Amino acid sequence: MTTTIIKTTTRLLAPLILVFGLYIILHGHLTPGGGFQGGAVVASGLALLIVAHEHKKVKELFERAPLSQLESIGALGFLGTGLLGLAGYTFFKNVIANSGFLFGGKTPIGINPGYLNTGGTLAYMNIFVGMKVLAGLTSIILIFFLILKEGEK
Amino acid sequence: MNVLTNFPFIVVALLLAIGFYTIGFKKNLIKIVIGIEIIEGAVNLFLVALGYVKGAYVPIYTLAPKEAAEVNKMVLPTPQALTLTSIVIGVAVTALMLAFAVNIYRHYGTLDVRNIRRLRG
Amino acid sequence: MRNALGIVVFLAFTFFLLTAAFEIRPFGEPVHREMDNYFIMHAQEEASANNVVTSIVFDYRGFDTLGEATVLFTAVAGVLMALRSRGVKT
Amino acid sequence: MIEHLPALVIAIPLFGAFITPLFRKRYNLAALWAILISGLTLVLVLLLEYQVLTKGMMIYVFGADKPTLVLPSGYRVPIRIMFQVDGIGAFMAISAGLMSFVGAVYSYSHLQKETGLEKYYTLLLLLTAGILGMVLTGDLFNLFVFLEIASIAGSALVGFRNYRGEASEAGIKYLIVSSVASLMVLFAVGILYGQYGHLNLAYLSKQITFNPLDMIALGLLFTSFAMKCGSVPMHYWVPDAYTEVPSGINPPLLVSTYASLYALFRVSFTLFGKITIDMATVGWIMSILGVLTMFIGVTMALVQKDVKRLMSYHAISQTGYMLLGVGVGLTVFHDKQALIEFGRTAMAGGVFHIINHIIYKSLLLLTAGALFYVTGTRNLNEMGGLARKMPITTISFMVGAAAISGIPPFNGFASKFLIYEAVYKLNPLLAIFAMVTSILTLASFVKVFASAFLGPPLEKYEKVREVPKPMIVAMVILAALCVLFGLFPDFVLDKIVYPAVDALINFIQYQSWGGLA
Repeated sequence: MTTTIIKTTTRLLAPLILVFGLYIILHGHLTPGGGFQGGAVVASGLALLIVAHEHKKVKELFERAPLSQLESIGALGFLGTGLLGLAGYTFFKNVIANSGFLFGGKTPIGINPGYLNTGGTLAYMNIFVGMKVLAGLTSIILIFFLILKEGEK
Repeated sequence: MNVLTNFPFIVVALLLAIGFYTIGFKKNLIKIVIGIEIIEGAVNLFLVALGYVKGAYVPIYTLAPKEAAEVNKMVLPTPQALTLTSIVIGVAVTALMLAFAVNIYRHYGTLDVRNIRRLRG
Repeated sequence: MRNALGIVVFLAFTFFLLTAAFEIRPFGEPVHREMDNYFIMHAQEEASANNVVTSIVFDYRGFDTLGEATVLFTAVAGVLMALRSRGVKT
Repeated sequence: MIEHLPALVIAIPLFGAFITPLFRKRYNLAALWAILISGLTLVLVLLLEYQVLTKGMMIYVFGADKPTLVLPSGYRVPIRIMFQVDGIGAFMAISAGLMSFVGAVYSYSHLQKETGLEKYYTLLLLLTAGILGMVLTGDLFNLFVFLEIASIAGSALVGFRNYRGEASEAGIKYLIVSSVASLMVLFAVGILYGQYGHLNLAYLSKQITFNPLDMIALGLLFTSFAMKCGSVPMHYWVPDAYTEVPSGINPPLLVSTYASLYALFRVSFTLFGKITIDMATVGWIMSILGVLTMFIGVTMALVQKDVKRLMSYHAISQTGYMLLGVGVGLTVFHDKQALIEFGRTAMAGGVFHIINHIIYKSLLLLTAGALFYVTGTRNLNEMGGLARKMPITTISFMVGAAAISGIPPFNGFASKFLIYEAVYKLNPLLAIFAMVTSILTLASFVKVFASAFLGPPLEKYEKVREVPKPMIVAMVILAALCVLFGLFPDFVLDKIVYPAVDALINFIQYQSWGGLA
């Protein structure tokens, strides 16, 4: 699968896909998408990188990548954002919305062009879930890839 | 009867039937996994179809057309959220099943369920 | 014999599913939408999000999403465990 | 803080599970962490049960301003996910907390030789969280999500020994069965949502009427949960899964099976209470299914050579008792007189049997794991003369075997006696079947005892010694519980079983809690 065509296309496309994925994660509370979808897009970009490189190089690239830590941190962050609500309200209460904190701006009611600084915990959760999903899906793809290559040898 | 109005639901029922046929009568493990995926897709389609409202808009306020803000002019958002959840769950289940299939292939050298039944009786 | 029984069960089940598809309310005309209307009306004010679906996923039904993230976490742990290289310490 | 208890019961094991992979190769630390977290969960669950018993049903609405604010101001339908913890939910939660603690303690030394243990403990904690979520939730879609967590974690653990082909095979079998079952649950949830536009269990149960679609949803839910709890004719995954799973996971896996049984009871008593209260057919189906399950399970068990497989078939047959006991209660649900006279007793027997069976079957499977630990085989014909070498394991096994065969004064007798007595009043034939099953169970365990522990000491087991301390501790805890529950059944019945049964019977109370109109 590591022909020149695929390599060149990957070099062109992979950065675009990764940036697009990050955009979807960040704008989850304004446009279609969110943490899961954006994380999946980023993971597909990384999958492209995995498929387009040789076995040895992939091992070098991803051996050090802290995927499992990233996944744990994403999950813990998500849980922690939910637990913030225990301070006075309940689990999963959106405490940051309309509080003036980062992402805590007020949303105008009705149709509007969409402001990034809104959403409260939603935006944080999107980021954490995006992190978790990209790490999780990438590690699944990676391990299947490595197994496949070992089988061919 | 209402074959035409309920067309999406009938498609769902047929897809479910195809999925069950695949699980019940196919002998290859990968095909069984595909059967489960078909059922998964059918159920997701069912959930999304439940949320559809005729002539309504996407439930997002960013730069929406003017009519969308009127009463009952957005499709139901809950089924979409449920479908999102169920899709992710489906991915997780498939990944684990394929991992088991890889292990089974390594040990028995085949994916035919008739040849790998060591656990019987 | 076994196969014939299987086919009978399968056909009965298909019939059952088709009955459900015919019996259900007409496509595109939901009857009860109190819960969904609440989300559409209050998402901007309570969750301060333009995207109603995201507000449901992470706020109103946020606990489901925690479960969903956990499912993915479980599956990743399961796959990595199933495909680990050596089973027993040597 | 006490009003946040239902949320913390889920959050603590999840937190523990998310931390565990960070331990990487330090397996002992991971094991200690898992023991700590599951112990903490057990404490929280006991507190929860205490709260429920003293203050009545607990409500927790996720994301609301106050935990008990079911209805937002000026709105007459519940819109958020909520936990609705009543007697039976708390009862199942205790079993889950207890068994995952015991499993974690046992695994500490049982799995010294394996790798990948940080994933193993992660999955153990996730399995616990999944079961707890299933039994506490009051929302149908949430039930599906936690059902999936429990079944994915369970099947991944069944395939833990990835160097054995049989383990992967059992794992994929379990995963296929449970994913088909949970997809059917999701389909039924979709049907109910399409009809009524809601997902809240209590609210839906008030809306349900006697129309064809509701009956289809009932059929789908009943079948899928019956499939997941190992009832005949979809029982074949049970022996495979229980046999191949590492013994330390057997206790939580048993509870996860019975969490599906709980869901079955919840569906037939609460969600469809308005239908089943007029219709004895559902109860009859459940009772007949119970009798078939117990009889087929025990006959299959008689011919087994593999010690864990034999016990797994007994697990199927014991599930039959629970179905029979509660099924009898459901059959007479419409008849107030009969319900008070024997229906409630039968249900108490069935529900009591859940926790009794979880305790003694876990004990038996743990002793089987101990036998495997020292001998390296599960074949009964290759064992023998181990009684002298392993006195504590032997005594634990005897306690467990006596309990499963219904010999007084152990806990199996207490619940089985209630079932016989009450079932006899409905239909003597069913009671006779139940007693015959019990006798066959005794015969089968006498065989195991004779071939594994008695007989001349074999030469190859000269050097065998008693298993390490953590395993002994786990077994002794369970054996002590067997004896205690058997000696003081009235205390347990009054404190936790009857509240659970009443929670099932009074579904009106479940529906109307928290201001639901």
